[in-house]
Amino acid sequence: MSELAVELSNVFKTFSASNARDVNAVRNVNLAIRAGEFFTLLGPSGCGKTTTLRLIAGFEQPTRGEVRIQGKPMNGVPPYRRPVNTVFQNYALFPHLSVQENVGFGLAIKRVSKEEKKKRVQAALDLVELPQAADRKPSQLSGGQQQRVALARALVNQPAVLLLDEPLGALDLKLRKNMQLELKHMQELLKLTFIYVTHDQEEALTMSDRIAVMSAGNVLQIGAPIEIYEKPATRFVADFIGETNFLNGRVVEMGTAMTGVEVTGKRINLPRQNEFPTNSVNVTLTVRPEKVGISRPESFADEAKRISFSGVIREAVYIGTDTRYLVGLSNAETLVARLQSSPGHRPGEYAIDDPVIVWFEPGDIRLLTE
Amino acid sequence: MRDFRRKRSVLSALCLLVITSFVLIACSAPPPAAAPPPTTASAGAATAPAESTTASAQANGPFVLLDWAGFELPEYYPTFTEKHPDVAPEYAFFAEDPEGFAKAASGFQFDLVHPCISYWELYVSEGLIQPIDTSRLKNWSGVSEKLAAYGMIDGKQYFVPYDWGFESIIYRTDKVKTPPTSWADLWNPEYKGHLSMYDSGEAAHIITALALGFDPWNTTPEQDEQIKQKLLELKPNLLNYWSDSTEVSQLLASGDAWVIASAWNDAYVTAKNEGVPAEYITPKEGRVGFLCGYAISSKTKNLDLAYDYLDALLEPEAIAAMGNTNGYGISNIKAIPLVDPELVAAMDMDKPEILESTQFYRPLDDAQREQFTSMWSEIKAAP
Amino acid sequence: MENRSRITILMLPPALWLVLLFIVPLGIMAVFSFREGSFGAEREQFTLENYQHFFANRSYLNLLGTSAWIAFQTALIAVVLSYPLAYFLSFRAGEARVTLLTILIVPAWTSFLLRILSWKLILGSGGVLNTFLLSLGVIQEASPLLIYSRAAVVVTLVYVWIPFATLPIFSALERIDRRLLEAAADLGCPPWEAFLRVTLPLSLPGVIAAFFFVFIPTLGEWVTPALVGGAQGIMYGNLIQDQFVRALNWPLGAIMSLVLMALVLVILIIFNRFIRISDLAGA
Amino acid sequence: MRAQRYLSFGFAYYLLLALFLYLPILVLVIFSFNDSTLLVYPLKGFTLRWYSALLNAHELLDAVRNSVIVGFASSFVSVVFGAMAALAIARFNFPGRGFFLAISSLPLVIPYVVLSVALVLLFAQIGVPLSLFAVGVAHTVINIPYVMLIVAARLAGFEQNLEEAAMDLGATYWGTLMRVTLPIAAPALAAAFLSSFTTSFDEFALAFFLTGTENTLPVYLYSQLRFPNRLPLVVALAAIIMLVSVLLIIFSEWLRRIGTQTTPRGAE
Repeated sequence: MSELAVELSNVFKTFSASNARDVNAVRNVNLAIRAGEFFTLLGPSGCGKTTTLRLIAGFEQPTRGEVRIQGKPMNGVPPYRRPVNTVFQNYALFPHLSVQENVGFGLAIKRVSKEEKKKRVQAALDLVELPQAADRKPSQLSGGQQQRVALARALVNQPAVLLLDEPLGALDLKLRKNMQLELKHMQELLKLTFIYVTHDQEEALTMSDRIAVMSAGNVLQIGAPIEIYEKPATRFVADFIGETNFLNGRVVEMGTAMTGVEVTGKRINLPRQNEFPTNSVNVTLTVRPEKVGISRPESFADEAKRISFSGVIREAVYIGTDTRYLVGLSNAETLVARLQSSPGHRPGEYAIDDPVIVWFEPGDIRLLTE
Repeated sequence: MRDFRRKRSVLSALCLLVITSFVLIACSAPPPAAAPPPTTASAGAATAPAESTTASAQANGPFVLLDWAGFELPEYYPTFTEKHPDVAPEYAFFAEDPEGFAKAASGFQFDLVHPCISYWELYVSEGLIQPIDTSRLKNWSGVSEKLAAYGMIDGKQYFVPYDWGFESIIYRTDKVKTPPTSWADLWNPEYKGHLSMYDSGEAAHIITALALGFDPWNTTPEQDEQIKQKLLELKPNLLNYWSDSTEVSQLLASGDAWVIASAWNDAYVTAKNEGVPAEYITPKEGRVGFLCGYAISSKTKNLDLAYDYLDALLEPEAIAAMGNTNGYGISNIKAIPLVDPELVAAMDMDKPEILESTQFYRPLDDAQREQFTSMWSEIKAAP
Repeated sequence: MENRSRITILMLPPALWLVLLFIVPLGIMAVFSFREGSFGAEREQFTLENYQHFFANRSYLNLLGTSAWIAFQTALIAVVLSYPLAYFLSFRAGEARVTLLTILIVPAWTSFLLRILSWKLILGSGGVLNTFLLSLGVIQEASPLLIYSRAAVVVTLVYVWIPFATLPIFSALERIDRRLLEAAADLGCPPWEAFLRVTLPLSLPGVIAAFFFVFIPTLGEWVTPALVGGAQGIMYGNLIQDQFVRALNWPLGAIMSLVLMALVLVILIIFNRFIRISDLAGA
Repeated sequence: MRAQRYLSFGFAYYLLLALFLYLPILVLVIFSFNDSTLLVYPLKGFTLRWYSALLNAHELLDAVRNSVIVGFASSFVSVVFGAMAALAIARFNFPGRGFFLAISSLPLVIPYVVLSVALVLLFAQIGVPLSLFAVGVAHTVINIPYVMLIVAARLAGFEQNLEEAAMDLGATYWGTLMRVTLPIAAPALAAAFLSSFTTSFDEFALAFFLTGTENTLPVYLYSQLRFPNRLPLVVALAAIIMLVSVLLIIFSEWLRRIGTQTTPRGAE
């Protein structure tokens, strides 16, 4: 295993609020971020992801626990003595300095020689494709340009870890998509550790090597994008990442290789999942809409291999490549299914109130305790 | 964006300010090389021999006068400058007597001080000044005995009387139908809203006492109460309270005030010179007079300079020049022939009977001062 | 702990400076208010007589009330006159706004004393106004108009304060996001109503700041009433001034000042919710 | 059309108030050329003698110089101390912060004459002689709160993460103050300096009590006002001060114009 760039062990951060009620922004967070990794902290606003980032940057000190960067303990070390740099959410460019002064700020502090500084600033500006803007003031740049300057300002210092706090939040969609790819490309090129904070799950899935999903100060799951999406550990993770269906069920039998679950009054057998050890409890079943199939009752076969329920089409929304169906089940629960337009499924195939069979493979279902 | 523009304008304004100030500094007279006067007074007493003149003066720090503004002109003490060409007297000015006293009492280092008569006793009782050996002043013989007597406190001559003046009623001859002849006429309803009074409790007390026929210096508590009531009755007539001679001239010339009480004679001189139709009366109870004089600090280290300066002030040509410039009376009788005859006439310096009937202010004790001032505060505060 | 040392380094010098040069002198004044007299060792005894004298004499407190009323009128008129000015500068003057604002502040650079003196020349018996009114036949006889009265004090103080009342209102208006007005218009709000519903409420902090920025210093004002107030326009500040400069009655002057400062503090505390102290600076 | 009408109405109101503010100044300027000792109508004729007399009034020029020195020194100290307090108050929460704010706003309301007498007593105790130095020190007391409020308002107005960005890039806390916080607060510092200077330059009560043998301009003016025949001289000086201020403003505006014209061109 490669060396660790950043480690957080049992980190807590508590803010004392004015009304004497303390706010636990971060609770018992443990992270081990590898060198050269694109690591994303993902979660809704207020989940503690920015606080976690600020703990790494040194703007906050943990109430409990330890932060290590490149193996060195960082508790009590001020931001200016940490080998990390930050790209701020609203860029935080110094309005009184020109672009090259902004980018050269960190080098000036380190007393880098003039020629060297000039060279490195120009290289950084070239890297972010802004070679012409050196003499302008930040207020004369567009949002995208400001973003690039902020990036250059951080990168020029050759930090061990680059922290990015929702750096693309203020950009329009198209620019954002471009920048996502560029950032990823840059990270691979520079072989730098990126710690990236975002609330945009799609962005996280696109760019990250690994993602930590956070909620209410806790890290719920850490894993590669595919793991997070395909095998969410909690109901929150499943819900937050993409769209999903939830069904209530009860475990009725634990076999060696299978788990028997009762759902909408029907007994189904699923492959046994490690994450779910207990017998005879209420569970949530989750299945992604794109894993749900719809057939007319008369043409439905393969009863044995697939799990199926009968239902009625309640809603059909055409969304270009897909059609999104809402199917009402017999016990008033609903399932969402997304069917891609294909030779086998033409848009408008099923109409509202059509009786249908919804089905999925047992392996596409995840059992969650909460 | 806008911030930057504003910043630039403010900064450039600042630059200009700096430039202007340097220009001003460069243009003005050479900067005073003298450091602020040393505050320690330990080594002084033994060092100054009696005959020492210039040399000792320089050794003993700057020669400082605590004075009214306007008395610093070199033509008022030419013989001092002749004798000590390298001593430049320094002046700390005050605008009201209590201010000068506050400075002196809080330890300000001065050599000579120039208060007016009401505050004389205070300087003595606080030990701020020393008695004067009049034999060291060759011009002392010319000083009016009547005025000199006011400067005697506890049997010692503490003050050298210098300048004096009248406080009387001045009125606009073109605005007033019945000219005032007495202090009591201030209450004449004809002057309603056009009477200006001196902003001084002492002055108000004295002229009201005179109007009521009391002895201003020996009023009983009942009389004090009557004076207060009488002053409250004056309020409808009052336009405002004046506090200096310039204000009197302006009030009179603009016609805002028709009758001004306790006006100094110099204001009358100014009005006359500018052709304002005004008359300065002698009330039948007599005029009131102010008198100011110089005293020597008990802590002076420039005693010889102080005596030389006092003598220079009393020099007939010098004191006459002061009288002519300021329009004040002078204490050296021998200098009266040198005074502008018009001023002599305006001041009635040649009419001893007027001076004789004049009620000069007297040194006040604390109780009197507090009584006058708190009465005056109450009257001013009253609706 | 790091913050603590920073706070100490930043706060200690100014705090010590103000304590030594402001709090200590205030303490000296407080002690003085109990002294028997201003000078002399024999008058260093402590007494409550000064307080008795002050509170027994209703005219002092009445005058304080009158002064508060004058200050209230002054502040109100200054704010009412300044608001359209600030509005014009912020919303209609465009690029020239800062220049135009600066032009208003320049007269404040000339000696206060002389500007007041000049007002006397304008309003006095032989002044511009009188001459004008005489020629129109509005008045038959020249007389000091608008001076030597309470109204004169208010007019003159309004004159003095207008530029300074405009500043906080102007900066409050500048802070308003112009898109809000577009949003109001979009929601069917005509300009006048948008002003009442959006602009005015949002500029209120500046208005309140401007009001107190005028009201508080006016409460202790003495130069203006002394010069143009005449016998009727005397204010409480004149009494304080008299005790120190003319009467040498420092104990009474100290009491009067302490009462004034207490009143100001009470007002500040009552209106604390509405005033942001930083707004008082007009920045 | 509509905007045009509003503009003209607003501008008319502006002109009216500007006239109101400048009228007394105008009257003073007119009287500074009037050939009479007294400031009364009708005017007596044109003269330049007050201005020529001014050239010879060395004490007056000394007083101007003293005022400029006191103004600069006291404003400088006020800005330094006021900015320090503002930095602490705007960025940190500490016990006594509210108390300090309340206390430091008191100099805005205390009658200056009270403060001057109290300071005279204090300076006598601690052995500070009455002098320009004492005046300057007193002026810092009344100016520090203004500076603090102006600078604190500016600091509250810009994002704290600019400072974090600087620290992130390796600047220490104090380095950040010098390189980022203070430069961004520069307009406020300059404004605070100007306002302090203006206050000090026109301040009279403290100066009168605390000065020794050297006068500041207001002290000199006031002492001259007592003499009717010196009044026109004072008026002439006021006219000059006014003129200099106006020129200052015009010149700085001109500089500003040049500045804004060249910036975009240089940037392209």
